[in-house]
Order: sequence, then C-alpha cells, then structure tokens
Amino acid sequence: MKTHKAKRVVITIEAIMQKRLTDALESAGVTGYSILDVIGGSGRSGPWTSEGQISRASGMVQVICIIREERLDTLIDAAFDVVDKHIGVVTITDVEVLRAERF
Amino acid sequence: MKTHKAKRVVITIEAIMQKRLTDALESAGVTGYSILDVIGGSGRSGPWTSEGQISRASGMVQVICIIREERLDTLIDAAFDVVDKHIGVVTITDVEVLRAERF
Amino acid sequence: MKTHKAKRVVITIEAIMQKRLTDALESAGVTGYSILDVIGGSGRSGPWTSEGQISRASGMVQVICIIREERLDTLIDAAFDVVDKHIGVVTITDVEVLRAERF
Amino acid sequence: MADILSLAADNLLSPVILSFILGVAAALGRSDLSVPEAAAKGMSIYLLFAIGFKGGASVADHGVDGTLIATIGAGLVLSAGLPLVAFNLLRIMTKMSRVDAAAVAGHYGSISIVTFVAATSVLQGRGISSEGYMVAVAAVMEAPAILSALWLISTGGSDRRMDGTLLREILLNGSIVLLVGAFFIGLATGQDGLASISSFIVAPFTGVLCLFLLDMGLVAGRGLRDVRGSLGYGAVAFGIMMPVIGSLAGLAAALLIGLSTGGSVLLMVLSASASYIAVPAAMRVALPEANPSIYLTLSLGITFPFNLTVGIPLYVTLAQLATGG
Amino acid sequence: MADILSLAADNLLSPVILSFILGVAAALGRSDLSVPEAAAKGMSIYLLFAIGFKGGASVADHGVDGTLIATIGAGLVLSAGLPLVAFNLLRIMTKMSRVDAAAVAGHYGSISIVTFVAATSVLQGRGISSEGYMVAVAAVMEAPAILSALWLISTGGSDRRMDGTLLREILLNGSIVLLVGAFFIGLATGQDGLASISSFIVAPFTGVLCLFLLDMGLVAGRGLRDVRGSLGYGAVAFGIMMPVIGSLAGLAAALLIGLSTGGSVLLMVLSASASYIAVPAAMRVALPEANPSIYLTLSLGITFPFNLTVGIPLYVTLAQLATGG
Amino acid sequence: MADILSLAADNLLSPVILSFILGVAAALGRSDLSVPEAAAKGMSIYLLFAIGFKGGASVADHGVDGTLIATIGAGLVLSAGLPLVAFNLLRIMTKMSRVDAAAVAGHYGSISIVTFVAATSVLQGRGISSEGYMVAVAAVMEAPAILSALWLISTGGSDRRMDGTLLREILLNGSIVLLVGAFFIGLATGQDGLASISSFIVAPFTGVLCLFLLDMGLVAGRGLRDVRGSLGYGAVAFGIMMPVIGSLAGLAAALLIGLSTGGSVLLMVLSASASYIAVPAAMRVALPEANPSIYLTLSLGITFPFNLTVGIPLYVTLAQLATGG
Ligand SMILES: Nc1ncnc2c1ncn2[C@@H]1O[C@H](COP(=O)(O)O)[C@@H](O)[C@H]1O
Ligand SMILES: Nc1ncnc2c1ncn2[C@@H]1O[C@H](COP(=O)(O)O)[C@@H](O)[C@H]1O
Ligand SMILES: Nc1ncnc2c1ncn2[C@@H]1O[C@H](COP(=O)(O)O)[C@@H](O)[C@H]1O
Ligand code: NA
Ligand code: NA
Ligand code: NA
Repeated sequence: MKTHKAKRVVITIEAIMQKRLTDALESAGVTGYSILDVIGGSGRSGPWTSEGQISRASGMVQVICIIREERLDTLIDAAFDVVDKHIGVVTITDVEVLRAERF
Repeated sequence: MKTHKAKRVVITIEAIMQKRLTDALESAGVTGYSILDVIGGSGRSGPWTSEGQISRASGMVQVICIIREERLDTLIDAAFDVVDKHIGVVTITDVEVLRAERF
Repeated sequence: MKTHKAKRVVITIEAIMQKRLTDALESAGVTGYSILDVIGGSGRSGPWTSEGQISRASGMVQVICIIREERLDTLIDAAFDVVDKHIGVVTITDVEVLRAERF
Repeated sequence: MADILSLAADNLLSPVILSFILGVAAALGRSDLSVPEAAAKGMSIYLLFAIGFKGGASVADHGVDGTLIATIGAGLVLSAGLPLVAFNLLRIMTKMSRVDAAAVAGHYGSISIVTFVAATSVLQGRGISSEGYMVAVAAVMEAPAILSALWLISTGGSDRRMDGTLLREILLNGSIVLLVGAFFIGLATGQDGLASISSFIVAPFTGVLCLFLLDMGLVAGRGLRDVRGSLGYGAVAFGIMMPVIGSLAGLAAALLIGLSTGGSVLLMVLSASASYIAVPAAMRVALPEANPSIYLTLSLGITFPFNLTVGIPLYVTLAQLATGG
Repeated sequence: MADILSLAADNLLSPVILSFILGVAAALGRSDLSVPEAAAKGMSIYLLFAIGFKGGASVADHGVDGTLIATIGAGLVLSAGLPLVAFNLLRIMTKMSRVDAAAVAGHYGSISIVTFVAATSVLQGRGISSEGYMVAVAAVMEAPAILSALWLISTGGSDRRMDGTLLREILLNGSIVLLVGAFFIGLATGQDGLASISSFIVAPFTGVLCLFLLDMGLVAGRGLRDVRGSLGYGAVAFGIMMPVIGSLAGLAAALLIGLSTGGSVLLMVLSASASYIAVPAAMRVALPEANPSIYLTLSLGITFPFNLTVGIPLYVTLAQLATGG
Repeated sequence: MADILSLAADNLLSPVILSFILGVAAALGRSDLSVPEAAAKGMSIYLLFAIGFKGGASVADHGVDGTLIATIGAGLVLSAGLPLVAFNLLRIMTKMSRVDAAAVAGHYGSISIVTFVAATSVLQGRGISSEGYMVAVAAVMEAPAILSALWLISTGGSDRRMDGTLLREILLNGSIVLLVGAFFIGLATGQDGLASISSFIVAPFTGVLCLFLLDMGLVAGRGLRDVRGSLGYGAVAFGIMMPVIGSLAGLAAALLIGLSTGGSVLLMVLSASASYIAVPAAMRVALPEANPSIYLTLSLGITFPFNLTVGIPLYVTLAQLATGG
C-alpha cells in the first residue's frame, strides 16, 4: 500500500500549558493532534507521579502531531513560543503515513 | 548490545473500533500490540476531550505494533480494511529492537 | 529552528517492574524519562486489558527516554538487566530534539 | 398554564437541575472544572444499577398487572416508529443530508436513561407512583430505533450496514445489560434485597444524581461551546419540537394501555428523550460518514436540557390532565 | 444436606452474589459492560478501609480474648503450610511444571480479602457474630504463603528469588497496609470513631460490595473466556478440591483454638480462599517464567466463584455442626 | 495549656487525622498504597460540592447578618496582605531567591479548602456553630494572594506575568466555581434542598474525608520523601511559624468584625492555611522559573500536616479564649 513521508512531532508539556499550546497550534493552522496522558516521570526537577494528585499543577501530557514536512517549521515555531520558558521536551521523527490526503 | 531492525506502526482509531481492529490484526497473524488511551485531540471534526464522558461513542485509542519489516504489508492491509471508512491515522516508523526473537 | 540528533527509547514493561527499571536507569545516570499507561494489549501470553482490574500484577507501562546517542548503550545495558527475564519490548528510534541543552 | 409555570419553576429550583445548570454555565464560562472520566462512568454505573434494581424490587412487590406486555409492545413500536417521524421532519425543517438525518432520527427513537432517572426523581418528589416495570420498557426501547435508522439509509442504497457483531454490540451494550441485570436481581431478591442495600441505592441516590448532572452539564456545555453556530435554526427548532411530539405519542399510547399517571409520564419521557450513549456509538460504527457533532449536540445540547428543565414538568402536567391523576 | 442446599440457595439469592453472576454472564456474553479501573480500585480501597476499621472498633469494644495470639499463630502456620499441600496435589493431579505449581500453590496459602468480606456479610445477614481480630489474621496470612512458594522453587535450583526490595513490597503492599492501618485506627478510636463514620463504612457497605462483585465477575468471566480450555480437568478439579481441603484445615485449627462459630467460618474462608492481588504481583516479580494465566484463572475464575457461591454456605454449615453454634 | 494538649490529643485521635497519618506513614515506608487520580479528584469534587452546598443552605436558613460584607472584605485584605508578610519573612529566614520566595508567599495568602473542611468537621464534633457564609469567604480568599505574589515579582523587573487567560483561569478555576456554585444552589434550595440530598452530602461526609485525607497523606508523604533535605531549617521553621502568624491576623480581624467563636476559628484557619491546588497551578504558568518542589513541599508537606494536627486545636483554643465562646 502506498505511504507518504511526514513528520511526527511529540511535545511533552505540563498539563496546565496544554490549552495554551493547542491554541497556539491552532493559530498556526495546525489542527490535527492527539493527546496522551503522562502518568509519571523524572527530569531535572526530580521524579513525580500523578497517583492520588488533585492539584492542577502536577501532571504532564504528550501532544502528538502528524504533519507534512513543509509545515513542520510553522508548528515548531508556534510550539516553541509556548514551551520556551516552560518544562517541555519536543521531539521530531520521520514517519510514513497512510492516506496522506488527510494531512 | 545487538539490536534488530523493525517497524513501529501506530494506529490512532476510535475506541469503538478497537475490537474490530485487533480482531482483524489477529486474523492476519499479528498478535503483538499495545494499546494507549488518547485523552483528547483535534482533527477535521474539531477538538474533543474524554473528560467527563460516558458515551461509548467518544474517545480514541492508539494501537501500537512492533513488527518485522517483512510482515508490515500484511498488517497494513488488515488495518486498512477497518480504518478505511473510519476516522484513523496510521503511521509507520523505523525502529531498532532488542531481543528480536520475540517478534 | 535548530534541532539536534538524539535517540528515543521506549520500554514497554509490566507495571510491577516500573520502579525497578527506573531505579536501574537512575543508577546508570539516566534521570530523564516519562511514563505512559498501557491500557491493554496482546502478546505471546494472550490478550489483556486493564478494565476493572485491581490486581497489581496486571497492567503495563511505557517508559520513554530521550537520550543523547553517546549515552544510549549505558541506558540499554541498565534496562536490559531488568527487562531480561521479564515481559518487555525495547525499541529505539532516531529523533531530532529542540533544546539539546536539556539532555 | 400558571400551573405548568409554577411546576417548572419548582423543578428548576431543585438541586438536581441547578447542578446541571451549574455545569453548563461552568463550561460556557470556560472554567477548567471537570469530572474525571472514570468518576463519571462510575456514577453512571451506580445510577443504572440503582434504577434497575429498584424497578425490579417494585415489580416483585406490587406484582405485574396485565398492562406489562402491552406497555413493552408500545415501547417497541414507539422506538421503531418515532425515527420515521423524526427523519421526515428533519428533511423538511433542515438541509441535513439523508445520512445525517437518519443518524439523528435514530437518537430520537431511542431513550436517554438519565432523563428517565431525573423524571422518576421528580415523580418521587411529588409523591406520584409509577409502574416498576417502566425500567424494563426503557431497556427495550434502546435498540429498535437504531434498526429503523439503518433501514432508512439502506432504502437509499444497497450496502449492508448491519452485521452480527454490531447487532450483538447494540443488544448487549453495557448500559442495557446493567439495567436489565439489576432489574432481574431486584425482581429475584425483592424487598429483602432492597432493604439490604437501600442505604446505598436509595438514600444517596438524589445526591449522586446531582453530581452526575453537573458532569452532564459540563459535557453538554462544552459541546454547545465548540459547535456554536454549526446547527441551523431549523435543527434547533427540531430539537425542541421533536421531544414534544414524542411525548404526545407516548401519552396516546399510555392512555390506550391505561397506565397510571406516573407510568404515563415515564412513557412520555422515554418517547421524548434522545439517546446519547448507545445510539451514538452504534452510529459511529454503522454510519461513520454521519457527522457526530450534529447528533451529539442536538441530543445532549438541545433536547436533554429542554427535557430536564421544561419538558418533564410539562409532561407531568399533561399526564395529570389526561389521566385525571 | 437439605440444610446446606437451602443455605446455598439463600446465599445465591442475595444481591451480592447475583451481582457477581451478572458480571460473569455479561463477560461470557461479550457485553462491553466494564467498570473503570480507577472506580474498581476506589471500591477496593473503600472495602479494605471499612473492613479493617470495623474489625479494630470491634476489638476495642469487646476486648481481646486469650485466643488472639493462638489464632494469629494458626494463620501463619496455615498460610505457610497449605502451599506444600497444594504443590503436591498439583504435581499429582496435573502436568504443571514445578514453577507453575509452586506459583499456584502460593496463591492458595494466601487469602482473598473479598471472599473474606463476602463471608462477613453472610455471617452478619444470619446474625452470627465473630471475633473482630479476624481481620488482623487475614492480614498476617497474606505473605507467608509467598515465602513458602519461593522456598519450594529454591529447593530445586540455586538462584535467589527473594531480595530485600521484594520482601518489602510483599510486607508493605497497599492492601495489607490499608487493612492493618484501618484496623489500628478503628482500635484507637473505638465505638466513637465508628459512630462518626458509620454512615460511610457501615450503611452503604453491602451495596458497594454488590458493585465491586459485579466488577470481579466481569474480570473473572473475561479470564474464563480468554483461556477457556487452557486449564485441564485436573487443574479445574484442584481449584474446587483445594478450597475444601483448606477449609477443613482451617476448621481443625479453629476447633483446637476454640474460636466462636463465626470466627471458625472466617478462618475456614481464609484458608479456603486464594489470593489474586498480592500473590500474583509477587509471582510476576519473583517467578516471571510461571504462566500468569494459569494462576489467575484458577484463583479468580474457579476458586473465587466456587467459594462465593457454594463454599461459604458449606463452611457455615460445617462450622455450625462442628462448634455446635 | 493542658487544655490545648488534651484538645490536640482528642483531635489527633479522630479517624480523620489518623487516616492522614496512615497515609504519610505508608508513603514514608515506601508502601505501594495509592489512590487512583480519578478517585482522588472524584472525592475532592464531592467535598467541595458538599461544603459549598451546606454553607449556602445554612445562610438560607439563618439569614445573613451584617458581618457578611465585613468578613468578605477582611478575607480579601488578609489574602492580599499575608503574602507581603510571608515574603519578607522568607527573605529573612531563608536564602530563597526572590522568585521562589514570591511563589511561596502566594501560597500562604491563599487557602487550603481541605484544612477548612477538616476544621468544620472538628467544630461540628465539638458542637461549635459558625457562620454559613464562611464558605464564600474561603472562595474569595483563593485568588488575591496570587495577584500579590505576581506584584511582588513585577516590582523587581518589567515583564508582564499576568494576562487575561491566566486571570480567567485563576478566577474560574474548577474548585472556586464548584464551591461558589454549590453555595448558590444551597442558598437557592435551602433546607428543602438540603433534606433531599443530606444522606449524600451530610451523612457520609466524615467518612469520605477520611479516605481523602489518607490520599493527601500519601501525596504529602511522597513529597517529603522525595525532597528530604531540599528544604533548609529556615524554610521548615517558616512553614510552622507562618500559619501561626496568619491565624493571629485572622483572629484579630474576626474580633474586629465580631464573628462567632466558630466563625473566628474558620477565619483563622483560612489565614493560616496554604493553597496546594489553585496557587501551584497559577505559579507554574506565571512563574515557571520558581521551583515547584519548594512551594509544594512547604505547603503540603509542612504546613498542611501542622494545621491538621496541632494548628486547628490551637486555633480553637485561642478563639475560645479571645471570644469567650
Ligand atoms: N530525557 C527525557 N526523556 C523523556 N522525558 C523527559 C526527559 N526529560 C524530561 N522529561 C519529562 O519532562 C518532565 C520535566 O522535566 P524537567 O523539567 O527536566 O524536570 C519530566 O518529569 C519527564 O516527564
Ligand atoms: N495530524 C494529526 N496528528 C495527530 N492526530 C491526529 C491528526 N489528525 C487527526 N488526529 C486524531 O484523530 C482524531 C480524528 O481526526 P479527524 O477525523 O480529522 O477529526 C483527532 O481528534 C485526533 O485525535
Ligand atoms: N510486537 C509487539 N508490539 C507491541 N506491543 C507488544 C508486542 N509484543 C508484546 N507487546 C506488549 O507486551 C505485552 C506482553 O507480551 P508477551 O510477553 O509477548 O505476552 C503484550 O500484552 C503487549 O502489551
Ligand atoms: Na425517544
Ligand atoms: Na488460603
Ligand atoms: Na492562608
């Protein structure tokens, strides 16, 4: 089956920043993304877990965008503005996608 | 440590189609997969979130298969039959795996 | 925007082994990782789901590390010791990251 | 009329309805208030179990009168027939495609169990009793409407929409199984069974319903906010007219059968309400090309709030007038 | 005999057991009914807290008689000893590998707290009282069986299966800590403490147990469905024989110690029941090569339903005959 | 003094506080006991709804006396003013950066609703009544402290930390909306409304609070364990001194206004307590460079346990002495 080249961008960011990030993505014309819940982790600020948490301050999410290569820079710029001062990891991977008409 | 080449296929699909997809994968001989919960996202049909939902109609999942390159086409064909008319994003990435004897 | 090459390691492992794995990673100097919940799947031991489960024995997680290439082997060795006798899939992907100073 | 208004005001001023309104307001105001998915699902399991069990225990207590079979039959006919009315109304009042109209029509033939639960709690608050088996009628009314909707589409083309898997999914969907299962447990264990768990399923029931409707309000409000403007005036008018039409059909059936005032109200509510659990799921599988935001917004954003606030008091008044109760 | 049957019928006709059966039936019928993981865990926390607290408050009220130490001792011996019986029985009755047999054996020495809870609710329904400290006995019986199972394996080879981390995980696993902690809170705050929270931990208890067993039924039924045929007849027979053997060992100990009828029933139930929380987790860590579907299906799919439906009434009858209670 | 000690002992020996201690102990002992996030959030929704509703129903019943406006005003001043005290104290007692000190200061001006709930349950246990509108005072005290903290930072530099989105997030955060919304529902439906749901929001309240504090103990204990040593002695001393200072400011305001003994205790508790829901979230957005483990550990690991165990009895005694109640 025919596949098409694209990029998979994964932005791991604090849950409280999610809305700001997706708003920024939408302003930049990126309307396709999926969100995964991150249940724990560790970084320079030490380990954490979402178990038993009620504070909105804790917790992170992964925002995943599949995007055409030519639109990558727009996305990265939009994301960077939000992620910049905040905790956040941004990774980009080459992927093949089925049904490129969807992007 | 020695690693082996393989493919990582991620199928993002509506939760109600999950069973049909995994049944199709199993019929095609693909018995290794893991499922992640998608808690929100956005696409052509607008943004959504699983917060507070009780309807079985809402919600998506990611079905992730690590598979040998030579079996990729079988998987893609099986998945495509289910995903075709439905909402769904299919991506394929090159990966290295430890312990290839498991695939 | 400038990006840097790195590796994305995904370790799918039983939830009960999570603490042992992250302890091993930390001993090996890997302090950056994120954890996703796996809600179901299938493998040689058949299909499973976390629905309605209360047993600590069921359930898996994905531990995701973004790491510089030169530190990959340390990570893999540390992970392998824990994963070896246990259920677990380890995959490695090439990625580009923003803000490499964080790794 | 003054009566209806005072009844409606009374109804609006209950903790249950105000909780729903709070939820809608919070969502429209873009507050981050939210109920975790697992908590919402947990509450829905509680409500289905409690309402099913109480229905069964009530039948065990009062016995079944001759109207049971007739009421079940009426429920089947209403569920299968109302989609045809809805479909034609939609084709007249809106510019929806055939597929979208059929999908919406399926929702209005089927039922909303939460509306039913809210109505039982209004009846109880007014001291109006009803037939315990109405819960079973609710259960049988879930599925036929789906078949009607698919039939409406298949008359247009030739592709098969229904297969064995989907049929099993519809008939054995979690909420039907739980409602019917709890009904039979209540029937089998009767008043003794009820006594042993009444401080769980009776005493805190209204309170749980408040929190559940808070959540429903949040979800409905979010839906309204996201698609504001995506429904035309015709569709919105349909979302208010159709429940009234449905309730009148339900009332007619209730009078024919000779149900009590309470039972008549409940059959009206079942006919008037639109599904947002079983039918949307079936439509996503069988009619993936139908736009879910149309049927979800109509059902949950327009008809559900209408029934909860204005509809139920209206149906109570009509049923009292018609049955002389 | 007629007595046992009528007791069993009585027991089967309770909302608690019927809820379990509903869950099993829904899973076998492939309904999509499911309880969210967080709700199921939430209910298990509630049940452990409530049962522990009530045990402690009851000890605070009635005081501890001389049999406490003896019963704790008996619990330790039963938990450590029954795996040896189970292991040999498995080697005779089935073709399981040493590792699988040892893993299964560990489960049968340890206990199922839900079976214990269901038994207390049956006793309460019949007005049979029991020693409050039986909850503490349940807690001490969780772990020794795991050590026995690992010892059974280590006699075969030389590799160390147990380390400090695992030992701490076993002894401080969440359910033991919560049960014992709640027991001590109940002990410290006594009847005053109980009064302040009884409308939370006493009144709705049986109702919560119904929903929890509905979930256990769903999980057990799913397990049965997925592995149907993977257990031989020998293993299934073991899953029914072993609890009876365990219960008799428990009864013998209870008679030696001089427990009340209710206390005897509970010691029998603890001995008869098989773990599906603490032990499976420990086995996954210590014996990863053992097949989890064997021990989970036996414990949750065969022995748990057997105890719930037939076992408990049988043990009550036996204990009444033996203690003359 | 002996009085305070016996009060404190009494307080410590309640199921509510012992549950918290159990949670802390389990976390420090590295038990894997944990409450699912959805269950913890579900309980917090229940507690906010119940406390808000009861406050509103109480105001509907007793009416509002002239002190309402004054108390709301005092709450605003305390919330906005206490951060300045806290900031200067931190700069003297610790080596924290300006940003960290400002972030911590914001937490101490704002309030902990769970400490407030625990205090109402202590008052109720002692039969001390309080003004129902104190719940509304709690709500208005959440936000001003955040503005003060950001003002403290902006005086140092020039960058704008506050924007419209953040302000809306702060003012319409879920816990404020739920608390205030439930307050108005209680106010609108009064004692009738309360009666209809009291077996949900009154009877089981203390029991739910136990399980919720068990979870808070687990989270607090985990925090303490992970950062043991990361807080200096100065910071720890601040975490104990600041609530006492806050409580005295609250007492002074209460005396000026002429609140009842119970109302004085609650204003003291609000002033003494530190936020760990709304403020941390706002600080993560507005001051991302502040170290969250400092403010979370101080607030949840030091001040919260202090208030729960020693603080509340102390404030009750002081208020009784001062108001002669
Ligand atoms: N190298 C990494 N790989 C994966 N996730 C990471 C990495 N570094 C940080 N994270 C995630 O980002 C969170 C915050 O990181 P930090 O700001 O470094 O404390 C961590 O708790 C992890 O969830
Ligand atoms: N480009 C994309 N990247 C990641 N996820 C996507 C993308 N497009 C769609 N999705 C996911 O698929 C869902 C349905 O997409 P759609 O059918 O376009 O509305 C969205 O809500 C997302 O969760
Ligand atoms: N090829 C695969 N791709 C993705 N996940 C897998 C794969 N194989 C195994 N898994 C995951 O690992 C679990 C245990 O696998 P197994 O030990 O083979 O039964 C499965 O239930 C899946 O969640
Ligand atoms: Na209807
Ligand atoms: Na046992
Ligand atoms: Na304060």
